[in-house]
Amino acid sequence: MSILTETPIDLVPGPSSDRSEGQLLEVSMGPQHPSTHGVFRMDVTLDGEKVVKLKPVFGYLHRNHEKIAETESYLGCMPYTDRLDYICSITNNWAYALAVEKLAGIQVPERAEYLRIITGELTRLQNHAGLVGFLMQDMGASGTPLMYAFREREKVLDLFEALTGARMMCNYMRFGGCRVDVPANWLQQAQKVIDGFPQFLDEFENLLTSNEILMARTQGVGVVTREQAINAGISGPMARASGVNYDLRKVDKYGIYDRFSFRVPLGEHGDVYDRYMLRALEMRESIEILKQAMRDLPAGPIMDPNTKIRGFRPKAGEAYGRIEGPKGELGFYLISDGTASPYRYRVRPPSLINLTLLEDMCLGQNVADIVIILGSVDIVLGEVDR
Amino acid sequence: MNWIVRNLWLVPVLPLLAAGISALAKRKSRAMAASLAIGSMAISFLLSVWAFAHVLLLRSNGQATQQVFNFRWFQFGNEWLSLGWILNPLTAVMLVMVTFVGMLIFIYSVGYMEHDDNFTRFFCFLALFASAMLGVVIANNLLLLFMCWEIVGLTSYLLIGFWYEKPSAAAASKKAFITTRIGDLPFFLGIVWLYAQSGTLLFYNNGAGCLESTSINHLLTQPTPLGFCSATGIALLVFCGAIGKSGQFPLHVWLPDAMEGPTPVSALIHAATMVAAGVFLVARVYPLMSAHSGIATELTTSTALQAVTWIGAITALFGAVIAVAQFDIKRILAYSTVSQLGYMMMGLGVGGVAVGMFHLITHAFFKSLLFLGAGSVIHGCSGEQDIRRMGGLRKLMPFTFATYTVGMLALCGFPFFFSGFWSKDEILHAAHSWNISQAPYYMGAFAALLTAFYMSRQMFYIFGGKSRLTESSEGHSHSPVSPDHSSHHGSNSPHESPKVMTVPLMLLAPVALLLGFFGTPAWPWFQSFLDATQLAVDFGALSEGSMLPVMLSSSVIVLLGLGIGWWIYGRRPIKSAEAPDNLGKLSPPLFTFLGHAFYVDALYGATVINLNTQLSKISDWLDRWIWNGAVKTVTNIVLGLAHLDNFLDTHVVNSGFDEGCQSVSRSGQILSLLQAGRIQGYLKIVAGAGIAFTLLLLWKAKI
Amino acid sequence: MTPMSGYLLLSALLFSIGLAGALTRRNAILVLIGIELMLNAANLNFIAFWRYGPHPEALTGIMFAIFSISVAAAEAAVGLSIILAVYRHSKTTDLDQMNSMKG
Amino acid sequence: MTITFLLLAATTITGTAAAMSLKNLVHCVLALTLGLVSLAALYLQLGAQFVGFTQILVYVGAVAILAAFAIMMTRSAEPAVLTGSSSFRVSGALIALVVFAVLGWAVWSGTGALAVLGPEPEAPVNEIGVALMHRFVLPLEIIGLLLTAALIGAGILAMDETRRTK
Amino acid sequence: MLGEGILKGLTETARNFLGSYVSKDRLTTIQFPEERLPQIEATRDFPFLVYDGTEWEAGLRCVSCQICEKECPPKCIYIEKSKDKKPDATGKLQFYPTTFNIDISVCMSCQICVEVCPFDAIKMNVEFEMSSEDRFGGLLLRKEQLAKSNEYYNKIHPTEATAVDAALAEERAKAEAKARQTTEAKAATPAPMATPEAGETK
Amino acid sequence: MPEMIDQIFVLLKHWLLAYVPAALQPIVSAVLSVVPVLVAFPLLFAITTVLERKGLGRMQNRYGPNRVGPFGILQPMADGIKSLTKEDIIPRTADQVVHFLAPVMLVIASFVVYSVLPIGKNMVLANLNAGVLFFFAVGSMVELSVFMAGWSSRSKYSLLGAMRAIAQMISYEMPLVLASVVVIMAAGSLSTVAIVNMQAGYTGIWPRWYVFTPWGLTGFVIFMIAATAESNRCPFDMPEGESEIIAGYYIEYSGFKFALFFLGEYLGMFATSAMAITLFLGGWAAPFSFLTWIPSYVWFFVKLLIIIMAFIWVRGTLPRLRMDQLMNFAWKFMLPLSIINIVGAGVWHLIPAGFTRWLIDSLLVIVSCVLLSRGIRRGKSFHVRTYRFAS
Repeated sequence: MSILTETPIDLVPGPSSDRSEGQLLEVSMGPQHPSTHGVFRMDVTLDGEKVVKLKPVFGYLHRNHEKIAETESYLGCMPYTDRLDYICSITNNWAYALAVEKLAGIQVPERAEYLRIITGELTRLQNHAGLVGFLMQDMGASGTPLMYAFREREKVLDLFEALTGARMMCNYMRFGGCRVDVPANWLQQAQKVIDGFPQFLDEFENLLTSNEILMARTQGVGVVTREQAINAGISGPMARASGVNYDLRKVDKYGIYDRFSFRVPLGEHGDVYDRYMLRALEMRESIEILKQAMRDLPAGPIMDPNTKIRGFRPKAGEAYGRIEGPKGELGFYLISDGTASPYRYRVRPPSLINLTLLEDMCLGQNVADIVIILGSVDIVLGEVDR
Repeated sequence: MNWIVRNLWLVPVLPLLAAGISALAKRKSRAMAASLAIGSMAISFLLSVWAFAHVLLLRSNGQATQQVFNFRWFQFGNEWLSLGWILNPLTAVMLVMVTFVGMLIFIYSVGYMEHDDNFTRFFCFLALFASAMLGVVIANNLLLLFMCWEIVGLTSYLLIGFWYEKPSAAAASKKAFITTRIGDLPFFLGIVWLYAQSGTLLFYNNGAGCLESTSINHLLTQPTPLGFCSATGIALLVFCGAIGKSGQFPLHVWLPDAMEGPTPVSALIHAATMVAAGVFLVARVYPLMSAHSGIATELTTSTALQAVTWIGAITALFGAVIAVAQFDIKRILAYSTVSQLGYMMMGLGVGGVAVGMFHLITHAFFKSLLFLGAGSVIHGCSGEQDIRRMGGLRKLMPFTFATYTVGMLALCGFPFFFSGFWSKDEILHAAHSWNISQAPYYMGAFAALLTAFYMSRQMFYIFGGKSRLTESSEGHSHSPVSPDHSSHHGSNSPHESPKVMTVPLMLLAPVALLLGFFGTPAWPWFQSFLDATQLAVDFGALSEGSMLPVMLSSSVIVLLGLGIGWWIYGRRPIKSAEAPDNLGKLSPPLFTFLGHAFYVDALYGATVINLNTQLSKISDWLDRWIWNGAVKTVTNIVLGLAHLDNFLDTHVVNSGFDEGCQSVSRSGQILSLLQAGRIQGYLKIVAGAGIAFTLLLLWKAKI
Repeated sequence: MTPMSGYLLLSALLFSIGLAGALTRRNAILVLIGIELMLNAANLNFIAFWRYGPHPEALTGIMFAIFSISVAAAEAAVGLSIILAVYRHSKTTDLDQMNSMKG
Repeated sequence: MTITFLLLAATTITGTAAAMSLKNLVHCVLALTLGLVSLAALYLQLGAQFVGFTQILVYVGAVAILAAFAIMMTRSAEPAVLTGSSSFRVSGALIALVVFAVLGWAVWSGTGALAVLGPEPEAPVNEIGVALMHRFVLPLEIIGLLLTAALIGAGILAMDETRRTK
Repeated sequence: MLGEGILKGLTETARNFLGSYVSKDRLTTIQFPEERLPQIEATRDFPFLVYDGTEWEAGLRCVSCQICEKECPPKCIYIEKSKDKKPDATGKLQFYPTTFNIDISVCMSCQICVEVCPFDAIKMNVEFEMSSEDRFGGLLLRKEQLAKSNEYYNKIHPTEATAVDAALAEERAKAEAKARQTTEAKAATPAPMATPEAGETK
Repeated sequence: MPEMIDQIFVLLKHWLLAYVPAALQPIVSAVLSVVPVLVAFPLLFAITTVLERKGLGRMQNRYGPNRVGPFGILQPMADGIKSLTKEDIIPRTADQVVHFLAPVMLVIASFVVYSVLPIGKNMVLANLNAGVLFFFAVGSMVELSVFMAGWSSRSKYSLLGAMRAIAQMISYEMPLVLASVVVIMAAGSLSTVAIVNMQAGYTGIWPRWYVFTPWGLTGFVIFMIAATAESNRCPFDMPEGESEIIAGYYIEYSGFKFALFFLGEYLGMFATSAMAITLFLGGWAAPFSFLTWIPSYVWFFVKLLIIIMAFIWVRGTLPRLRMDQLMNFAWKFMLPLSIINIVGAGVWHLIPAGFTRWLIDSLLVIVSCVLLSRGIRRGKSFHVRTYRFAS
């Protein structure tokens, strides 16, 4: 039972409860279930098809990430961050790099900042597109929206591969800059992808946004109120869908985000439809940012020349670096004791924290709603379990 | 057959549809309910006008004006139950009247009920009522008529008790319902009897209907053990229904109480339409009513019609007398209605269909005008109904005053220019020339005098003098729910009602004024229309026979009544609400006696209801003492025997029978399994019985 | 050709089976099913009598069977919902335990 | 006795007997379906096509499914609640036997008069419809009323009580 | 009107259905064994060892400094340093790895080994068809499997390799010049073992 | 000549029968009629699976199966071999017999239904007097087999799926039947052959199909929506809703039994589509009078394939409804609409031919459609939203 639900349903069928315990059905959704987005389990208690209790169970994908980091070098942690949220490795790199840069007081060259924003926003695009596709898949749309989303995502991944050498595990950021500069023609390719994206979004929204079935399925389902969202520490598009005006790109203005003009869409109802629409709208805003960044990209070095790759030993201290990841506030907290490995390394994963309200969102809904609610939270189990 | 004849059913069905839809609608959809009801009534009205025009056309072509449309409904046994509708002048006139008055009242209700929460429900009921009433009007089958009749009764019940949270309204609705049911029981018996005798309930069916000569003649030859022919018996039984519905003398008690309902309801149901249904019923079955036994000539009046006349005359006088001493604006009108209904009945009895119906039609218009005016007054006075607390409204509510005056003069029968004069005069004239007795005429005349008197009294109370409303607002406590009350107006001062209420008044007033000219003796269009006789303009008829004296005398009576009213009430303005009534000062006991309506209710309470109570008490006493005593005696005897037995058992045949007793108790236990509360046990018994039954059958078959 | 007694005997047997089930089973649903069987036995009789009767063109037997089937459907629906309602109260469909009128 | 009749009678009896005697309630319902379908086939054999199909539609499509639903919802098919016979086992069976004996005797001794089979009667669907709308219109309406009442009643009964009282 | 959005969606799918026959942009599928994507230069999957010349054993640039072994985040590199020294491609005496194993079932292709290698000895391959029936041995790449020629490196990553070659040549030239200087100066001190740091060669 | 080609199968059968001794003729005739149906429709099933996968693929900008045989047309064969050779897993706690019987019964019921469907002129297995009733009666057996499958697997998911499936099928059977009532009213017969014959004939070149009347069109649309639900196709595929309850009632089936379920589902879909064709689209009749030279059975299968395409198209586009919405839709929209449609059909037959009845009937349908659609929206009031942006 979640703390945040005000009036808990009496789940213990005692003599006073007139609820017939014979009707309740306990179903274990997951860890092997097509729509748990990985190895995630929900112990669901159903009354007919209505959820009266939901217990999320995770940890199936636990990899000791934070502990391993304490034995790795600072650089060695970087590829591991790729594997947190394996859909958007670049933003993970960025957050980690930001934390280390804060810890060691490193300046990032201008061009590298621009590159970071370009790759980061591309990541956001492909993450959101994929998410909406998956959400529709959970809704039973036979894969069509997912395939469209993947078609576009593929173009972005091609860009990533051309830039970083890998499609998903990019391992692109370095403390004080980026690992490589853009190859020839890359910028033109990227421009093409960015210019083509709005058209895809139009198609996508044509297919989905006004669809009555989608609206019937999602509107009023899995509502998170503004207060709940704030109390539970929800961040990212999910919080904004509930009307919380909290976008780190605006709040922290990390990197050089203050140079770009973009808007932060806000939802009102905090239901699944809002979360879906928020992502669609954020994609359009990301395209705006990308256009500006591509236009303004300066020449220059991409690495702070003073940063050492090998034998990197920041002075003792602590730092918390955070960015607005596609899924929400992604933060890394580091304590250095002056050695080559972090003394303490801690991730604030948006997937996990956004997931804490799962039961509150699902209570009283249908089995079918659980799936789309879970889908709309946008989790990646690699980040939830770490 | 014309389209309108074939589709006359649309007239009642449209309001029924409206009622059905608004019954399903949400409480919020006020506009929809109102527009549905009014729209359906408007269409019905147009159709009615069409039907009327059709009848007129037929008449002008010299064709038969009576057209029926019958169809088979369903079969039981070898019989087909047929239903149908009829279009004849009577129907056409009633249709136009009901739909027109109904429509106006619907419109009026929009304003009157504006602030009521159950607006939608109200319109649903109103439309249902209109539908049922129209069904009564067009029915060509006594059963269909009866069904609609009962729906009319039901809606009346629902509407009187519309503010059911008010105990008096709930009680009044129950009273109305039960009282009319008392009348309906004999009515139904009459229907059954009629069906048993004639084998059909269709009124007209190409010679095979129950109101057509073959059937009537057949009925006339059927004697009853009581001596009169069955036609008379049936007619009297049917008349009982009319007594109940039209508030005739012994069963009139519900009608004044029915004023607890919203004023439009009072206007629609308890003045214009529903109460007229009884009169209409008598008019409809007039052939049956007026059936003569065998050799009697045209001039003799049948027993049934005599009963109608006497009841009508008594009611007319009775109602008028009571109305003199009432203080509630609506009660005065209610008793006036009772009185006028008596007139109508009397007219039917003495003069025939046309006479009674003419007064019915004129009365419908001016009485609904009066009621709506009263409603407007009540609305304007923020729910006040006591005429002692009104006064001086002439200035404040000019439209209402003007229209009310028209209605009042029409009701009084002010000579020559008001419809009531002509229709009442018709009745008085017919009564005057009645060959059985002159008493009804004198009773009617006296009632006319009283009518003029109490109406003028009411006028002076309400519109004359100065406003006495404010002084009473603290001292006098109303019923907590304040029914006809629109508290939204803030100020307590009387004011003119909104357009939606005054416009119907202004529409009704000219009709109430002019309608009488359709039935003057000089140009008896209405009468000839209903009776299907030739129409001729003959001013000579005015001076013919006793016509002129009667007319003059009734004019004098009316003027006299108005004069007395002015003398007693109008001369000096009434000073305060608490001051005793001017008339009451003359003879307070008599006035109180009249004020309590001859204590009829109390009489009923003391006789019928008391008798019932006493009978119950007697039954209770019998039950408690005689039967129970007997049972107890037997029990005691048995107990004594049991003690004796016990004694013998324990002491005399002690151990010898113990074993036997135990076996008996064991078998008792086994037997008790029969009642173990288990379905299968019972099923088993059924199965056993089935076996036995089959065996019995087989055994019988073998033999 | 099958004589009518064949159908009647079958119907009697069906009826007895239904009766036996209704009498001996403890589960309320099965008792209801037994009663349905008895109704069906009657239906078979109607059809057989219609077929073998002197006036098959009158369709009376068929009509009766149709009405009986509709009544059976209504009975099943109401019966089963009663069982459900009782089950919600007493948590059992066992007739042996369903012996109290109290909720 | 034709072979078809014997076969169908045998399946009917087997199905219904199984329905009344099996332990598992779901099996009972399935066996019942078998019995009722063969009964419908018997109707077809008797020339009552419409009734036969109606039998399948109503009993298989509705009653059996309803019963199955009831079994599911009352959890009567779980191993723990599988019920046997009631305490009336012997007496009930005996009574049923006696009923059969008596009925059988009655049939045996009394159907001589109707044993002759007339020509195959025509029972086309339209005639059934016409008859329903004319001769049998009153029963039809009553049945309609009954079904409506049953529908509403069943709905109210099956409704959740907490919701009903609200 | 209900159904409007559904009709809109149906039109969209119909457009895509027809479009997949017409537009290359829509039907992006590559039918793999027959068709292949053009090679992207930056692609990386698993490391290999670069050797110069033709003789792989002799030409390996790896000097067994074990930096990559230490820096490898998942620790998939296993190196045994030789006891003796052998001349490398330039003829200089160097240590060499007697064993150089990479367990590519553990390797996560992060290319940190490449970044930290001071000798440009380890580079990322593009070979991805590596399925094997041997679960353990098949994915444990040994020195001989890892060793790829510099020409191969030039083939798969031409831009990068050219830069590396240029840097190496320059360095070598510098080293030779220095050696020449030292010999000329006859300082007669043996050349120091460690070559200058060549980490960020790009 | 076209006559001959049209009747070629019928003639062939008679020709063959002539060589058979008279005593055996009924049996041989039955076999000769049944076997083609038993061959043709599974074949159609095979074609449909590959068609569906390719069509869906193209809609999703993929190729679809194209490896087995030219253009992948042998894919169903490969699938068949795969499912035949796969291990047939029966859960340990399952009710073995019922578990086995469920798919068998499903397939049998689906096949039996075809006996009343006229595939071509004079090509119907059994011209039953109450053919439409037979269709629905046997169709209701499907529900039972679904229940058997769901219950016997002893899995919570399959039980949930079975409950959903049965509730859905029962709910949608009513609009399905009521939608066909209008046709029965018009044709005055329950016999499928008679219904097709009633629609034969042309006005000018246009056919007199029932679908070209307001009530017929409404009935057809209702019938098709209900048929989609009956055959558990998207967007009404809750019972198998793979993202929610994985595969519903056949989650515990594998191998050949699973294939049987698949076959049964598709056969049911063909059957209801064929019924829709029979009832509304003139059965085997050609769409234009000048196309009658094409054999009737060809037309039948062409129409069937077109309907199947529509099914695929819808499946490729729409997400799935939720159970309660599905039920709402059935009871609050489809059922009232189909009843109103029956009234509309009655009105149509009462009013003499002409423009008036078209107008009245269309208005009736459209108005009730709009009102009912508002009705199911009410309370929820879903709409496309607009969003604000943070300043």
